[in-house]
Amino acid sequence: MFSRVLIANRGEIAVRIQQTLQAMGIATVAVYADPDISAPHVAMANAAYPLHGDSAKDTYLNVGELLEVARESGAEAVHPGYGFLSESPAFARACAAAGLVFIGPTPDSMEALGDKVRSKEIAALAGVPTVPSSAVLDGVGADAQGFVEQWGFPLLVKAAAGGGGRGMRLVDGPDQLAQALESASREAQAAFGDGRVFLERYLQHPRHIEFQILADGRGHVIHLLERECSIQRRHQKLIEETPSPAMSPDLRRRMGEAAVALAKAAGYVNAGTAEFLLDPDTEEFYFLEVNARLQVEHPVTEAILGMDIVAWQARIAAGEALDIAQEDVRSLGHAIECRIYAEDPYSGFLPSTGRLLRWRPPTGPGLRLDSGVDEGYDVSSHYDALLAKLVAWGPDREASLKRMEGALRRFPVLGLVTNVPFLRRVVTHSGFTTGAYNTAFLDDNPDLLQAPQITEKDEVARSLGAWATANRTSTAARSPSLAPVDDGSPWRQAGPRRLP
Amino acid sequence: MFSRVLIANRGEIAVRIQQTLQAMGIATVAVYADPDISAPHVAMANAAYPLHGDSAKDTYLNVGELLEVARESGAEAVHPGYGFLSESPAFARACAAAGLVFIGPTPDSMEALGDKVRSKEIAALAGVPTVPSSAVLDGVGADAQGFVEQWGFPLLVKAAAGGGGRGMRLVDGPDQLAQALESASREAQAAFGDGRVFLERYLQHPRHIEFQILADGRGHVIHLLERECSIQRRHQKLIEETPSPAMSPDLRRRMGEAAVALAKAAGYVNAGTAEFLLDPDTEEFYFLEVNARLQVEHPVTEAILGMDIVAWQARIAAGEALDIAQEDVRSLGHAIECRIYAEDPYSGFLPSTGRLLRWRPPTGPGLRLDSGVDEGYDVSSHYDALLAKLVAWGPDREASLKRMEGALRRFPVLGLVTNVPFLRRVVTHSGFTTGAYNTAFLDDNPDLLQAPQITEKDEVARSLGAWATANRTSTAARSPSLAPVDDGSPWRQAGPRRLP
Amino acid sequence: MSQRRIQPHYPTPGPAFSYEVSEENGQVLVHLDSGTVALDVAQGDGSAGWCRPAGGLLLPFAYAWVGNDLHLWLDGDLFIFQPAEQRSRRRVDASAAGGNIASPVPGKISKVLVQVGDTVEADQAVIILESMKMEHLLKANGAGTVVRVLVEEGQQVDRSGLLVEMSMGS
Amino acid sequence: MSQRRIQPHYPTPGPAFSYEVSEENGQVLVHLDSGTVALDVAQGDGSAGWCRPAGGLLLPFAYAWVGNDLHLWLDGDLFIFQPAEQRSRRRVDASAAGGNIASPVPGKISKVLVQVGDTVEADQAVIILESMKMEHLLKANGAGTVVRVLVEEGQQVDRSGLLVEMSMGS
Repeated sequence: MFSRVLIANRGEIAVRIQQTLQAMGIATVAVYADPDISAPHVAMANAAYPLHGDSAKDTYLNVGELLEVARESGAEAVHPGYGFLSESPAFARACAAAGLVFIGPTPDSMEALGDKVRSKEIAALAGVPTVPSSAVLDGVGADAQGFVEQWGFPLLVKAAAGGGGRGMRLVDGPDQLAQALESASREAQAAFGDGRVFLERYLQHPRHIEFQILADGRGHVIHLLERECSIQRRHQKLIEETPSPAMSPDLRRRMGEAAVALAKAAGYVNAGTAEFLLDPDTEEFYFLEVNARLQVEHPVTEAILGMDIVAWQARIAAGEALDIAQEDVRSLGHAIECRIYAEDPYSGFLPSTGRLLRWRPPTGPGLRLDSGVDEGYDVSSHYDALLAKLVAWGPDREASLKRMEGALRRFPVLGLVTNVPFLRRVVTHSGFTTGAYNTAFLDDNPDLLQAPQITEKDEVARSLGAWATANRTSTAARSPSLAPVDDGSPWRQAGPRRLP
Repeated sequence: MFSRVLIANRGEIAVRIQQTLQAMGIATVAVYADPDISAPHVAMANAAYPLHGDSAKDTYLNVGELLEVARESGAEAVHPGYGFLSESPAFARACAAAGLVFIGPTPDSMEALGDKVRSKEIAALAGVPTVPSSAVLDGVGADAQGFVEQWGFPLLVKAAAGGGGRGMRLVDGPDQLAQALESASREAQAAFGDGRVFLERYLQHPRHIEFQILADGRGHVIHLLERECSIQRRHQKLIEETPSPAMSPDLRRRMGEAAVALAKAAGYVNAGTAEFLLDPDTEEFYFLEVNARLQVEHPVTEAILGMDIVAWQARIAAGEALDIAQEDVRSLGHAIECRIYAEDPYSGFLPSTGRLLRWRPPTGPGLRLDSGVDEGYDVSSHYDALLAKLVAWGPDREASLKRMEGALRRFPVLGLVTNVPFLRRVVTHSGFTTGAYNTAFLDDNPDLLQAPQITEKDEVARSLGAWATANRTSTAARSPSLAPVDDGSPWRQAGPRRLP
Repeated sequence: MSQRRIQPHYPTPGPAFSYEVSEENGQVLVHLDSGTVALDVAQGDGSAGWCRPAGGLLLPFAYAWVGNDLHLWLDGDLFIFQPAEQRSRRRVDASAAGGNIASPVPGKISKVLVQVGDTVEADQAVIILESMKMEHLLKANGAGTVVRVLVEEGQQVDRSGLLVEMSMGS
Repeated sequence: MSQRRIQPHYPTPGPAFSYEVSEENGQVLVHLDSGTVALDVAQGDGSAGWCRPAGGLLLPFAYAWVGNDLHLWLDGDLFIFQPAEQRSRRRVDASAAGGNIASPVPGKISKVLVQVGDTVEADQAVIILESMKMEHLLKANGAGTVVRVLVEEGQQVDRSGLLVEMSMGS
């Protein structure tokens, strides 16, 4: 096993990876850009090196500096986390060239699965259904008739060369098609310098289901069951759970086999995730893409399996065999993850910045928090708005949801706006608790995007707000960390001690 | 199931019980004495009632007031936690008489197992070995020859009527016996008004092993495997783990069967624990006592089984059947618990009081904290010094110990002295990590009770202490909760940003 | 205690209200325009504790000041109040006046979608702002004409920084 | 920065030491009697961060003041420092002088084991104190004679309260 590993990342995932590595007896090397100098992922590291520059490109994306830190620190391996360079075949190759083990898939399999056309070819090779799509059309006016005759409307026009919603048009009927092709192609040309588009069948209310894969370098591949990730906002996942409420044992077996077949066909090594769209009514599923890295939502899988996926990533990268058979993968209970973002759900999920004046995560049975921040931390606009991930495990779905509700309710955050109260509204919403939801959940429940209606609690809040404002001067003198300890008075109260 | 339950307790266990009850949709009613008015167990409750008085006797032990609160709040059941009234048959009977369900064993079985002589009789009936002991001797000069001839020395003289080390004498050889009998009898008379003593075989280096029991009201009894509790100070447990490093599958089966037999013989209902002393060399074990209540260390069992013992307590009390067969009790991995006490291990475990100016529990994979305090809480001398329990789970013993080590290292507590640094020294001590320890661990390793020797870290501490003192005036102006957020400067540093 | 006014700002902006606070028999009495609320308040370390409205459930709370804004966490929900005075001062501030476009968060200008003299409709996208690795559309409050564009693409901007000056009315 | 003195109090009481603090090239230089320590110090919210001695590992820290005592948490360990001045003042304080018995924590007197005029040996138990639901033996520092007993059984005592006055020497 490695004795020293560089974590080329920041935030909660850099903390979480180091926790596992340090528990394996591996020394960790952190890197940081200026605003992160006193971030938790740095303070917990065994060694830390600054990255110089104002942008991510100069710092966490700077391959040259990262390799220099690895060399200087004596690291033998690099864990890229997620985001940043985690899916860069060039970085993986540069690590190898520098004699460093890249804790992740091979550059070749990363490349094969990162390319839209090639990954669909691999899926076809593996016999895995993909969302039906046309061949690449050569720009404006191309003849799309064959595809339309076979699949009908609605359909999507999509850019061949890129993603993120650019060059994408939803087409409801034949009269919109010509204009959509023209407009999508123009946008794709502007965005990616490549105007080629293709047509794809549009699934109206799919569920987003993914399967966690583990593959060692010796051809043994297993899946670690599914994660349900249909609760999304702005095409980003917000809440994940496992098992999926939509899954039957037979469907789970079929989708799991498809994920494993795909990984085998791509010669995939290490941890990865096969993403699918599922039509819950027909139980038809379609391959979407492979995320060739650790995923944000991996803790829900760890919670129901009692496994440590990051430990397996390190072991596989160090050449160890994956000594778990598929039939030994047995889950216990149910787990749900909520992503805590510094953002305001009631203003279009606009991010929020400021100092965390209070950050008191709930603790207790069945709870896990993976956090990149601490009380006193300054949330800046430089990086992702993901502050932490709260995971609740329970013996069944109802218990884990109830635990999550309680944990979100007992999680005071002050100093900036987060989505914690919003998340509680979602996990207690009947559309979610019944389990019958899909990726259109927030579109179908626009009430959730409005601030809650006036309630009795609002009057208490107004009263307390008035009380706190009236007391402000005297309160300001009582900073908990500066006020002398008042031994004689273990508590202060303005209320009665008698029953009301 | 109940809709409202009174928790007749305080501190971490009152928090932990409410977490489960609230997750079951049950409203919780807390009680508090004056110093606890803003304690976490009160702030999280759905309703809270004050108990009036200066002593525990007037408050948390006040049966009349507690029953009055139950009546007034509309509670249908009472959970007593541990300590306080949890093992009081009189309280259990008073609850029943008031029409309240007592979440715990029946008063009769509590009484039977609380009595030393009767619990040994029950054990004998159940065929469970007890530590060999003589009959009760009638005071000074009694003839102890028969017992001595059979079992030899060393032996213990013990008071028949009480415990806690009073009226107890260790006798190494025949010449000390007469005086020990006289002195023990005198002390027992003074302490309990009852000078009767008996002799007991003295196990020199036993391990303290206990088995968790669950029994429903329909005669179904199972055990939830063992907990190893040999790391003790002042006859109180400090660190617990499961599985026990001393356990073979056969021994586990035999001890588990003994625990179940005992519970059945006593007609026991609800959760309880059978405690044993084990001679690890001979694998002989002896029944010690039954704790007829929830135990402090129950979370390690929950961690390896994925079960919620408090939920089962409530279900059994509500009349539900225990639908788990013994063969379905299968554990996963290893768990360890460290008790966080406000005490100084280097001054004879003297308690420490003061305000928690910093209390930042570690979070992350495999960690659980059950806590009765929060940052800003005043730790007073009124109650038990147990602040919280930190539990680490891992796929194997080494992993859970390593996680515990890392978690204890990442747990800053300021404002008073706790045993957190000491616990880290214990869990990394070779005498502990090898697993070959027993109840004499701290006696056998007196180095652990001395403050650590001067290290390189001490010089860094002296330097930082000097630096902080020099900066005190300017630092005092920077209270995190009061200082205006400085948007332009997300971090402050006095160090270089260049590599050293 | 003299009569003062504060204004709910989050999650739902609301009208300013007057209050007076007094204590009686150990209870906090808050006199609002709508009536008097009686609260038991137990405060721990100076900025957190629990309260209980007469006849109601116990609710934990914590609060902190961000400048003159009061951030109040109450039983899982965040409320922000502003002094009513400050609020009205802000109203006449150039950056928030009329239909001008200000930056709600610090960030970088990804794209300026309008030019001086352009007429825009209500809800028309005017600026794309990048913050926290996400793009955010800043839209016009109403129909109007672009009078001045104060930023260019790639430029860093602060929170509340004025980006586009508008003359409103179509 | 003027020269000052502090004294290690916990976990191991040690002699007071002098220090001077300066900064050079962004490093903190602490000049101790034993030599100069160069530290990189990164401080976050004003009382926590990490430091790195030259050539050493990175160590997280946090600190707080309890009166004039500095509580310093460093990479999992607690250190307490006192101003050297205060320390010497305490030394002449009646409650800590000679062999007098003071209460190390607040608590209740369970048992007084000596009477005025008793001679006691070093380490002989003098008082049983109950605090946090546990009994603690308070022992004589050395041989001597009991001059005054200031408490009775059942009495509540504060931290540092003088309990028994002793005249030392056998």
